Amino acid sequence: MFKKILIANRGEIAVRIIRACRELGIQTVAVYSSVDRASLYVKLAHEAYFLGGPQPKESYLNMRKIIEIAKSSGAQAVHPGYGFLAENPKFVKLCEKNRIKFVGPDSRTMERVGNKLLARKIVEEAGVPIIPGSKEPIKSNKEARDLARRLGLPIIIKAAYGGGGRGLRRVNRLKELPSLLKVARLEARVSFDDPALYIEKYIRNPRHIEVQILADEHNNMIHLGERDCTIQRRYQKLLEETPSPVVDEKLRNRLGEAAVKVAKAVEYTNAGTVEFILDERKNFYFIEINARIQVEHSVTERVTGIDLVKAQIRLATGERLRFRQKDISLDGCAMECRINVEDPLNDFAPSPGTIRNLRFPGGLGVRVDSSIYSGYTIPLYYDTLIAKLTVWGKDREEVIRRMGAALNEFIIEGVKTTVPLHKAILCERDFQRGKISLSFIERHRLLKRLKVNNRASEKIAVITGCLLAYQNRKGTPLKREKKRENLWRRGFAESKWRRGLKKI
Amino acid sequence: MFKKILIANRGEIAVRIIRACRELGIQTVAVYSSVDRASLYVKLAHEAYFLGGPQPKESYLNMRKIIEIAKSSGAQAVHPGYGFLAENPKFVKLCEKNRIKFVGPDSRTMERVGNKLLARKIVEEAGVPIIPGSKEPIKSNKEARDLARRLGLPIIIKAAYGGGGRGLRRVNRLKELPSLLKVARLEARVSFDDPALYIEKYIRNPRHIEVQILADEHNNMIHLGERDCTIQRRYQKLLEETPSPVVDEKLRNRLGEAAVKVAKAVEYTNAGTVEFILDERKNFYFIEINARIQVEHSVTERVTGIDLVKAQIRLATGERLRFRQKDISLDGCAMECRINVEDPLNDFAPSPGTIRNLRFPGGLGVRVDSSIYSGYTIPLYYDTLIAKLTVWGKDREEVIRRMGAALNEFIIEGVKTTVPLHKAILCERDFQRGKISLSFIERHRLLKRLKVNNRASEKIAVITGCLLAYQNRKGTPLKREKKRENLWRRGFAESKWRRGLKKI
Amino acid sequence: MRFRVAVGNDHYRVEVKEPGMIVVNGRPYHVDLNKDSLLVNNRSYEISSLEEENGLPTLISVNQELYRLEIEEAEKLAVRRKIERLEEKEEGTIISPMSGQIISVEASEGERVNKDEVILILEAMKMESEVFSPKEGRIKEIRVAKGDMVNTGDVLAIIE
Amino acid sequence: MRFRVAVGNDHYRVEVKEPGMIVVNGRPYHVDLNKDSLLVNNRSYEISSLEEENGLPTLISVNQELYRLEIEEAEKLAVRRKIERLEEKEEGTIISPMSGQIISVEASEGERVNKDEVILILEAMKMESEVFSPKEGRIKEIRVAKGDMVNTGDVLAIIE
Repeated sequence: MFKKILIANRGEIAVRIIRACRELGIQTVAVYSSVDRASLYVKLAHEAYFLGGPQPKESYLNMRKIIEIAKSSGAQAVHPGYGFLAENPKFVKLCEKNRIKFVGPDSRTMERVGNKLLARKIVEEAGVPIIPGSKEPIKSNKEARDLARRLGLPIIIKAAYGGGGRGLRRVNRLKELPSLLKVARLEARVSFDDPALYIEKYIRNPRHIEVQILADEHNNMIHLGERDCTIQRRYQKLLEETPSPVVDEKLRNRLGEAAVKVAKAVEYTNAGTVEFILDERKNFYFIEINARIQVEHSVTERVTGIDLVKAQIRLATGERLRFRQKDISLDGCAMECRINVEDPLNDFAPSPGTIRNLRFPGGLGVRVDSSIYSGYTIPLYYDTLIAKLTVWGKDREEVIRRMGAALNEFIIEGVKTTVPLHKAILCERDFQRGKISLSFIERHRLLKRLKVNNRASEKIAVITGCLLAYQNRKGTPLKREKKRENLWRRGFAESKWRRGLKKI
Repeated sequence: MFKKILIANRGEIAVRIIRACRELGIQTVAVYSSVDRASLYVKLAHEAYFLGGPQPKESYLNMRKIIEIAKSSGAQAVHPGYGFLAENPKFVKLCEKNRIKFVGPDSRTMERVGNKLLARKIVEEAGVPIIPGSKEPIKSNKEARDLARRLGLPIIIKAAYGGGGRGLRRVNRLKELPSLLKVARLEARVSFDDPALYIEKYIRNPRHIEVQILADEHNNMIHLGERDCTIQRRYQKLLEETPSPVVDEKLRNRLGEAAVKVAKAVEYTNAGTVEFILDERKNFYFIEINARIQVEHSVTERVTGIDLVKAQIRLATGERLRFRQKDISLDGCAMECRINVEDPLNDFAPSPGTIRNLRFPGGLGVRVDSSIYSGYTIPLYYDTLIAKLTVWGKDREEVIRRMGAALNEFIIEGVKTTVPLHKAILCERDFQRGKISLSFIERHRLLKRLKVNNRASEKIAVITGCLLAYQNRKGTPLKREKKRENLWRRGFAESKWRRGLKKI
Repeated sequence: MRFRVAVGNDHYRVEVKEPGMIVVNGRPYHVDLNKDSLLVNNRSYEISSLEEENGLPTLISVNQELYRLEIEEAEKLAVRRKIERLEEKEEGTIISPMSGQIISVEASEGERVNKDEVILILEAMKMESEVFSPKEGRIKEIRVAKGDMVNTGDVLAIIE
Repeated sequence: MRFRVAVGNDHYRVEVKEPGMIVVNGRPYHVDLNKDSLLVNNRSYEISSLEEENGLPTLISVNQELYRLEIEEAEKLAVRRKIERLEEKEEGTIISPMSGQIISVEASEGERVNKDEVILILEAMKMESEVFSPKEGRIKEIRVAKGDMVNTGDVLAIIE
């Protein structure tokens, strides 16, 4: 087993990896940018090294510096988490060159799965269905138009090296095609350093289903069932669950076999995820391979009982898989809500700030993974995920009720979060029945329901306000501190109104 | 299903019951004493009513007041939690008289199991082994002496209505017998309002094993495996786990069958626990029935997936059991550490106070049940349990490693807790091997190892101290606030010293 | 102490008789406020005051639901109305909607702009936000430049 | 700034060169203290100061383990030792045990007192502390009066 691992990441996933290492008795090396010195993961790690400025390029994307720290600190392996360098073949190569084990697949596999067009080709050859579309990068508007005609509209434009919704455009009418190609190409260049695009047929009311796989370096490979990640906003996952309410045992086996076939075709090792689109008739199509631990791995961990991060580390040492496919059974249901510092009422605008009051939910079946604490200031520079709430239940109904109870207990003050949106999702009849698609949030106009001034407790708010005003007038010393912070919030609310959005 | 339930309890178990009710869509009525107004459970309940002064007699044992509140608030049932009125047949009768459903067995069963001598008799008749000893309350010293001679020394004196270690005495020599009988009788009278005592043979190096049962009101009864509660101090449980490292499948079935036999003999309904002593040769003897939810129910919940408090409430409505014995399977291992505000270094003296800094552990397999929050002041009047840390793992080794990691993450400042003791227990080789008995903590001199000034990080403490001193001298504005608190502590320490107490 | 409270279109007359008794629109309620816990006729609520102005709460959360209140002490009503009218006039001030970095300035001082025209682009947490002109007019002043870090509430530009 | 530190039977000589550099028993360490997080040569510790006396920490937790320290500023050591020696001689000197206010003077100059007789009463943060005579004798001098604020170590009275 490794004695020391460097974690080339930050936030909740760094905390998650530290926990796994602590259980395995492995020392951890954290790296941090100038705005992350006070982060929880820096406190929990055994060692911590300064990387550079807050911009990812200066810090968490600074490959040479990270390798240098790994070498000087004596780390034998690097765990990349997700995002940043997690799927960067150049970084994997650099690790290999410096004889530092990268916890994930090797650089050859990483290159293969990173190029989406190449991956599509390999997968198609392996006999797994892919969404009809281009086999090579689009070279001209004419080629795109011809292809669009053949596939039938609408179509989707995608970046060859894309991810996270960027470089993605839906084309409904042929005449929009040239301008949308231009925009997507620009985004692809800016975001992924490569303007290559391809085109796929658009699938109506699709669900996003992905399969977790584990593969050792001795040709053993298993799948751990599916995750349904259909609840998204702007192509970003928001809530995930396993099992999917629309996947039965038979479909699960077919999906699992397809995922293993895909992973074998690219000679995959370590933990990974094979993503599929499921159409209304339950046909599935391969989309891409995520060659890393996913945010939503926690739901699979709960129903399989397998610690995926520990498994990743063990597999990276060359250990053989400890389970065969027949040893895997799925116990009950698990669901994850991503708690992001975003304002669902304001077009999901990021809401960085200082956590003033914090209470995590607890009790049976409730897991919290988070990097925040009371008094912590969330920096502006990184993604908005601050906590993952994972809940287990015997069946989907129990999960939904328990998740609702847990969200009601959750208090985060000082920033705006997706907690109210999650509550609204859980209350939706169609969600409870499992009738969802990628456009669920828009279609159910959930954002419109997240109004301030819900009538239910309006009178209580009035009573609270007047009692506090009374106390302030009578002079209670406690209140003074609060005022300063409140100015900040006031400005925020005001600007919304100024922008012409609805007054909150 | 009930629409509203009154919770006749406080602290973490009140929070636990509220969570179950929230999932079931049941409104909750909390009751509180004058020192519990700021308690978490009061905040989480739908309604809250003032009971009386801090002394339990004025509040949580005030039956008439509780019944009155239940009636006026429209509660259809009362959940008693554990302790206080949970096993008081008078209270059960009062509920029955007022047509309020008591969540637990009926008053007849409660009376039967409350009288330990009667319970022993019934159990013996049902063919379940009991520890050899007296069948009637001890009437004279002579009778006790004769019995002691027949059983062979050492023997144990117990209170007929006892529990929690009070009224309990071990007799090693015959000549100690009269004085110990006197002391035990006094304790029994004071603690349980009844001086009746009985005598049992003393079992060497025993383990405390208990079996969780669930029974509906239609003669269906199942058991949910055992819990090993052998790690105790002064007859109070400190750490519990399931499965027991010494119980195999065969013994589990025998224990389970015996437990069900016992419960059937007393016509038990709802959730309950049958306690056994297991000797070195794995013979087991019935001790008593706990006719309530236990503190340590969380470990059984994790391995069976059954929400025991929800099951209690469902059973109280007259619902049939949702599972049969064959549906019950045990998944992995679970362990609970009781986090008490006690000072293990000072003979477990209670350490009430205000929580200044609090961080719960989190992540995979970690469950926290607690009623404390940062800024909460723990009152002097009730028991010392403030949090339960329950951890799951695939096997016992994973549980121990994960529990260790979780305890290392746990921060509670402002009070002294059992956290360091739990860490010491987990580090003990014999514990890791499952070689434990009721005298584990004394035998391994764990308390002696819990010293202040462990050498490990002494130099770091020196560095910290000097850096803070340097900052204070150079005048950092942040520090000023702290100083004020510290003066208080200093004054406190010093005045103690002046009063001739040991310097702390 | 008497208050008038508006929540959206609803209006309330409130009198706090004593810390434990409050009358709302003529109906009395027993109340018990203990930090973030409020009992109203024994119903339990978790409350929090998120924003205040001159000691009068303006944003309250009740069991994590938000309510924006306008509370006025009954005696001071007249004065306040006057101030509000004054504030309305200065609607041309563009205030930063969040903390972040200015990644682009799309207009320049002296330029005429339409309502909803993009003036600046802000970036925070990997997301870009366009900042629009609140009205038609001329840009009197732009107070920030590309690369500047700004805080919520900072004045970015003034349209006249 | 130089310190001497005792932890149980262990002694340390410490010099804080600058906030980021400390020398312990001649060995230098890079340090970075950020609230409750301390990096020492890049090793990460969670620390907390639980008790202080005159700005000198006396109880420190490192990764939840407790350490009781006695820290002294080196410059003041010589002076202190002198005082200590003086104190030893003049065991009749009554020194203030804490910062606080004199709320009562129970004896007067020239009076004869017994050992452990109350001379003064001090108050700090709502707690009263009685100050006793260390020996039998005559009160030569009382240096404070009711209402005075005193600091730890101040001479309050002298018994001869």
